[in-house]
Amino acid sequence: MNTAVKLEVRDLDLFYGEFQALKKVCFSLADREVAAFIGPSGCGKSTCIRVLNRMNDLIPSCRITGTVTLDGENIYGSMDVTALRSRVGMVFQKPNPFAMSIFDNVAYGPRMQGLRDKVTLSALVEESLKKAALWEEVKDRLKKSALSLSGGQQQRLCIARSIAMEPEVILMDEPTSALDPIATAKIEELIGELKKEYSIIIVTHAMHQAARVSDRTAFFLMGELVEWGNTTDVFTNPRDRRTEDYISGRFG
Amino acid sequence: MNTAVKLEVRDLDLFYGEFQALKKVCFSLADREVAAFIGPSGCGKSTCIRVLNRMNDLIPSCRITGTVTLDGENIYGSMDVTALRSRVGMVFQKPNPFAMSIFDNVAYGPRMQGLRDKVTLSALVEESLKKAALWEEVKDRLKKSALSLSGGQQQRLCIARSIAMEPEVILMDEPTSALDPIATAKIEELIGELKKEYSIIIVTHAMHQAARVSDRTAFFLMGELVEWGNTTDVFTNPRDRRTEDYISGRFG
Amino acid sequence: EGNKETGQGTAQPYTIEVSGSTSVTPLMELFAEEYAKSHSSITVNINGTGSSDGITAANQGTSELGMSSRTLKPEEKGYGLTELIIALDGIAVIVNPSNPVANLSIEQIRDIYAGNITDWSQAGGRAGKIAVVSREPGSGTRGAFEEIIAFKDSLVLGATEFDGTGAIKAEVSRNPNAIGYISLGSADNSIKTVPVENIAASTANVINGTYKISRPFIILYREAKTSSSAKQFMDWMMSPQGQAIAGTSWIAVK
Amino acid sequence: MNRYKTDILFKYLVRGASGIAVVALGAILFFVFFQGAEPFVSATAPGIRLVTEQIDAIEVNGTLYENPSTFIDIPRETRELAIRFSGGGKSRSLDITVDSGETDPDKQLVFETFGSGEISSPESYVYTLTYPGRMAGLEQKIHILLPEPPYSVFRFLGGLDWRPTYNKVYGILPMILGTILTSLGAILLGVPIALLCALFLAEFVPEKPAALIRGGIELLAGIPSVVYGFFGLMVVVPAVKQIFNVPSGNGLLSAVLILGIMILPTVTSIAETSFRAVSGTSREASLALGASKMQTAWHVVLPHARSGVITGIILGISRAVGETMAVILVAGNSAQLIRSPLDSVRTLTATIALEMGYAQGRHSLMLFSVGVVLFIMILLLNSAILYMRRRLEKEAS
Amino acid sequence: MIKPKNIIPKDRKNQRLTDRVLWWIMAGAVALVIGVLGFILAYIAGQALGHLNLGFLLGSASQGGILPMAVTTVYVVAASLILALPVGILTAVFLTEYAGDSRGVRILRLAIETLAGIPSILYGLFGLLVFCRILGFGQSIIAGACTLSIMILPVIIRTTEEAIKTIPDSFREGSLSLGATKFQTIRHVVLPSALPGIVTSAILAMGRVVGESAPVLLTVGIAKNMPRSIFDSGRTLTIQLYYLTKEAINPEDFGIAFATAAVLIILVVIINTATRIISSNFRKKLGGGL
Ligand SMILES: Nc1ncnc2c1ncn2[C@@H]1O[C@H](COP(=O)(O)OP(=O)(O)OP(=O)(O)O)[C@@H](O)[C@H]1O
Ligand SMILES: Nc1ncnc2c1ncn2[C@@H]1O[C@H](COP(=O)(O)OP(=O)(O)OP(=O)(O)O)[C@@H](O)[C@H]1O
Ligand SMILES: [Mg+2]
Ligand SMILES: [Mg+2]
Ligand SMILES: O=P([O-])([O-])[O-]
Repeated sequence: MNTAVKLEVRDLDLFYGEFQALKKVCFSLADREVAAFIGPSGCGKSTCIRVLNRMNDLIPSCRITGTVTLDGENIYGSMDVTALRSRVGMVFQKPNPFAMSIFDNVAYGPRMQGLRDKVTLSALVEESLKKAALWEEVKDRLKKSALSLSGGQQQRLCIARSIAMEPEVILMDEPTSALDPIATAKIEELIGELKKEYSIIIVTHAMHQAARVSDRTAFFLMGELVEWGNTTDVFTNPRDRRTEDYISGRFG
Repeated sequence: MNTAVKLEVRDLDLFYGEFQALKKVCFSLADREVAAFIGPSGCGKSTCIRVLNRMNDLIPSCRITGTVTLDGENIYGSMDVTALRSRVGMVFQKPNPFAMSIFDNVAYGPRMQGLRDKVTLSALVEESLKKAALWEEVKDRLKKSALSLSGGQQQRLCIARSIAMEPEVILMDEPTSALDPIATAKIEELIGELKKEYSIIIVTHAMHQAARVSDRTAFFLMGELVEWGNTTDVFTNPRDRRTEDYISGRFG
Repeated sequence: EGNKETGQGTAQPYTIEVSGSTSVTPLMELFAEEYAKSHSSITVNINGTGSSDGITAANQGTSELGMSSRTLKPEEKGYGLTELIIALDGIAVIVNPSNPVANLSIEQIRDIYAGNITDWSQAGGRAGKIAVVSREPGSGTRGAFEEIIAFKDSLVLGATEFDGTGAIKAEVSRNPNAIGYISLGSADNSIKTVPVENIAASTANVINGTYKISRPFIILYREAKTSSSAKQFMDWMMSPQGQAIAGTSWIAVK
Repeated sequence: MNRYKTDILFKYLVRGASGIAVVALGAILFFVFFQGAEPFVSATAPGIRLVTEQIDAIEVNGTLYENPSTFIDIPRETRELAIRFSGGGKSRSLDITVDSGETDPDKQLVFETFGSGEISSPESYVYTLTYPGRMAGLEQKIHILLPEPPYSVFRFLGGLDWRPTYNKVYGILPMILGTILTSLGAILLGVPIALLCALFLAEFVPEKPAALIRGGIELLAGIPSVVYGFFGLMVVVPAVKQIFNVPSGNGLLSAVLILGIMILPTVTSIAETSFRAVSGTSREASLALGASKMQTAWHVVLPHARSGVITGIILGISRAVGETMAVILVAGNSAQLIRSPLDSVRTLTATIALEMGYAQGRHSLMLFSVGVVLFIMILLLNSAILYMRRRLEKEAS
Repeated sequence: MIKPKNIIPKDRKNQRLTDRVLWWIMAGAVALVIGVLGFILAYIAGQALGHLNLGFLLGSASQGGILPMAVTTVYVVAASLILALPVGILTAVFLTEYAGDSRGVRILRLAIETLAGIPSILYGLFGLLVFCRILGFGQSIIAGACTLSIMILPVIIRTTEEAIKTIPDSFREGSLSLGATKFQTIRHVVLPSALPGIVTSAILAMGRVVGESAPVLLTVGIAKNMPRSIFDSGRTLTIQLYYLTKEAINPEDFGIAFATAAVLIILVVIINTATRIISSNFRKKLGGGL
């Protein structure tokens, strides 16, 4: 495991209007590390990862205090938000490919950055689809609509789309909750592959998944980061009783 | 535990158009017994309980074969469907109170049967709300809209509404999945109370819940009833390897 | 005979539906207004929809009385309707009050409407493209006008066509280069009537036969199906009192 | 009545209502089509008809009619007419041969004897014999009406002349083109502006002001079209006349401007609704890939909403093609093939509304035929666009 | 191995410039639309101001007033709604709650789809032929109302259907699972919840009738008298405006035309506001139920 700090969150408070959704959250993620966020519904997991690529900018009522740094640079400072987002990719709960061809989906990000060259684009798309373990399944129908893919394939397509930007961090918000067990297994495997190159944060409801894929686990409860540590420690030997209760199924 | 058979399902096959959603399902439920249906998403749990009060009649493409008997009488025979539904009540995943007052919600069923007498109705409503452990919380605002209640209260209202019909069986389709832990605990407690008078079938995703509240457990997988037996047996000593895999979190 | 009404003695309300020519409409409105003063139970409902419509309505019985500003066509003659000429009317050629043109010959009018003359300078006005304004096909006024200036169905392309006397008047009053034609009875000082062949368009000249462009105003009805109220109304129109009204802006026939 | 009976009764009630709806809606197509087809399948009358004026009695091929005031119908196959009539104290006779092989209607009758009468042909398919000698209006007249044969559909659709009154020529090509040009112009003018406006409102204007503007635009979508026509006649027509120095401002350009303005609110509000309906997740996905808001709007929101945009355009076209009164007020209404955008034009709808009150006989039926053409145009247009939309949707799923 | 970092252009200046230019073009379009439409409203309002008085509102046509036209309009609107609403609503109930996918249902849907899009003047032709001529009503309020009621039928059916469709199935299931019959479910659960939506649809239809002109001209006629019954012909406000526009000559006429236009616009504002209030309440109410 690499120990260079990639992403650091300090004293993060977040408010939706009057409602405080995150309370003094602190953690830091190293390069090429996978962190899992767990916690009951509404505890602030999604909110927390959306802070990391400033998706919460879209919600007018949302205010934050505290600092978030990427490679030591404050992302809420002078950093251009589109530049940030091409460094910090995101994969959503429900696969959300654009209603375009498979190729165009993957090529979308680079194109928006101004990459027009066909040959380079093709190579990039192929490469990304390969990394997302989707190339073999779609290579003959790159011109087909992305919506014709199955749910699991769509989700891998979304991952490929993200990879095509060569992000440094990939955020995934319950990426498998809409998928069947087989597709879920494929994605989990893929995450195992991806962490060789990227830092990853994955939000999940399934404790087993967190235990299987992550190096670090964060347990949120009502906006608080109750527990943060090595996954094995959190699951076998939690410091906080609430974590233990949650993991053993006493609530949630 | 009472051993008189209340509800019996024999060789139930169910098709949505071409797709077979239930395959040769057989089980029987005794009076005043609680059964839990578990299984991964899409395995047919909801479909199966909707057969029991003929809610599947609403889906034009749905065909069934096999028999379902209530107290020995075939419910798909000459039995009037509205009569059946007043004997087999149902509570849904998302609380669905009508946009009327709390009182009117509970009084709805009896009124539709022709009960007009105010005094009797009031008594019935009070009684039902008491059984649903909601009376104390709402007795001062029976005329208020049911939509002003919290999610957990709404779900208990739906249970009260069901109880007001004095059903013999109550079907509950994931009644707590939209609720927070505290409301969930209340409903679980309530089920413990209700089983003194009614047969209950509860569909749930939460294995803990199944283990806590039920006498019998059914495990469905892709339309098949893989395992059916005493809850303790199913959880501690499943007959089928797939059940074991599911319960131990190896998939789903 | 389907007569639901009674005479004026009993005050049972009755509505006489009249529809047809927009040129006859102003006269009919005057009639109705005056008639209502002495016959409060009778309402005359006037729909100025066009001569052909009036004839059709009378034929099909959808209106009790039809108004036409032209003689019936052969085809319409065969409907077996009774015709009552209630007045005569001239057709005035009109231009914008600011237009200096002082006279037009029938020939010139024909040329303007056929598109052979396109500029006012060719017709004794100041230079400017002529905006030809005409009624729509089927109009009684247009029919009579075309018949009188010996010009049939060959209106210059590009003319502005409007339905109704009022619309023509309004268009000409708004546009300094426009020429149009309307019922003489509807002419007023918002527009200027142009003398034709040096004869001013006036009722007097129509009566003495020097102003040639004229046509009858006709009421059509089906004898057997007409109520006595409607008949009384028509009798009143033809009475000295009614004809005096017709004589104000039109030409009385009695 | 018990609740089960009510239940069943209600079922029949809603079925009955739906039946009425089908019948009512179907009747429209049936009646309009039925009338509209008539000029093309049957002649105006089975045979020759006579109409007389100031004639007391008339004998046609041996049959006597006294004081005739309605049509005298001659059997279809009759080729020789021997007519004897009296009136005003005189008796006259008239012999006519019908040459049904002759195509020019003005030459179809050969008059063998017609006494002192004068033959005129006031309009196509009509001969009038006038016997002078009495004061005008009391002259004896016999009108001979020839049946007009079924009209050719091609002459109707492809004809350049619309001269319904005397010549009985019914060519509607100029009106078809008029309708196409005015609508096309309105669409080219209105749709791009409306789409830009809608996209901006949906993507860049904060919710509060956007709601306000949206309210205003919806209001304008509901304003009666006559009000737009009124505005056009008051403001647009004089402005066009002034700016281009033409005899009359009524014409294609004014019509296009007014229709363009009229479809703005319709297209804007539908397009905006569909832009807003594009799922937030697509928008988020694009932003999360580092695209700017503008790029997201153009490359994700716009294409994802195309089905709604197409609906908006269809409605815009329908409104433009179907608009009647506003167009009448500003278009000039001359049934000509235009040569310049300032020329007077007439649309199909205007033809119907202008002439319905004045039309009679076949002319009136022809207006129904114009209605049928209008209906078919709209239908073709809608199905073409719907087909396009369906293909887009298929591609997308 | 490709390194996207090296191939993806990093310079965003061009992009920012394009974004800005597009922003201004689009903002310009909005300004244009608001400007043009605002100008129309302001122009009409400005010119109408001096003429909107009681004499105008309550006078007869010969006094330059619009009372008979307003009354005719009310008659036409009321009669068309009375005719169309029951059929429309029941048909919508049939389509949403009862209809399967039989041939008849497909024909009905096709008819509604087709007729929703055809120009209103075709309804006028139909009404003229069937109601005025064949059924012998002549040009009259009743003929117009029959015609317009058919014209708004697709509008009512579609909007009511939409309203009924927004009622979640969970309400129906809740009611049925309590042993209520289908009619009871519709009567006590579906229709009350859909009511605001249905009212909205009625108001929309009303707006359509108020603003309609061509079919009204053909079927109701243009008689300026105060109608005595629905069998009389009459002139609606839009037709009055059409004639005033066409025939206005002196400033007085223009004033009256502007004032009539203003009255029509005010009517539309009232109708829109009512629709808005009702449907937003509807949404709130349902929002609570979901
Ligand atoms: N846009 C918003 N405006 C106001 N409150 C919000 C908004 N989004 C989320 N919240 C609130 O913030 C809290 C945290 O929400 P969040 O979506 O982060 O939870 P979560 O842990 O992702 O839950 P889940 O497991 O259901 O996805 C919740 O109480 C939620 O109601
Ligand atoms: N109306 C329907 N028409 C066709 N297929 C259906 C229909 N309803 C359900 N199905 C299919 O039947 C299968 C069983 O569905 P069911 O809703 O019973 O699953 P479930 O076990 O309740 O799942 P969940 O836990 O997600 O509620 C699924 O594959 C589903 O896609
Ligand atoms: Mg979340
Ligand atoms: Mg389910
Ligand atoms: O309206 P007209 O008198 O011209 O038929």
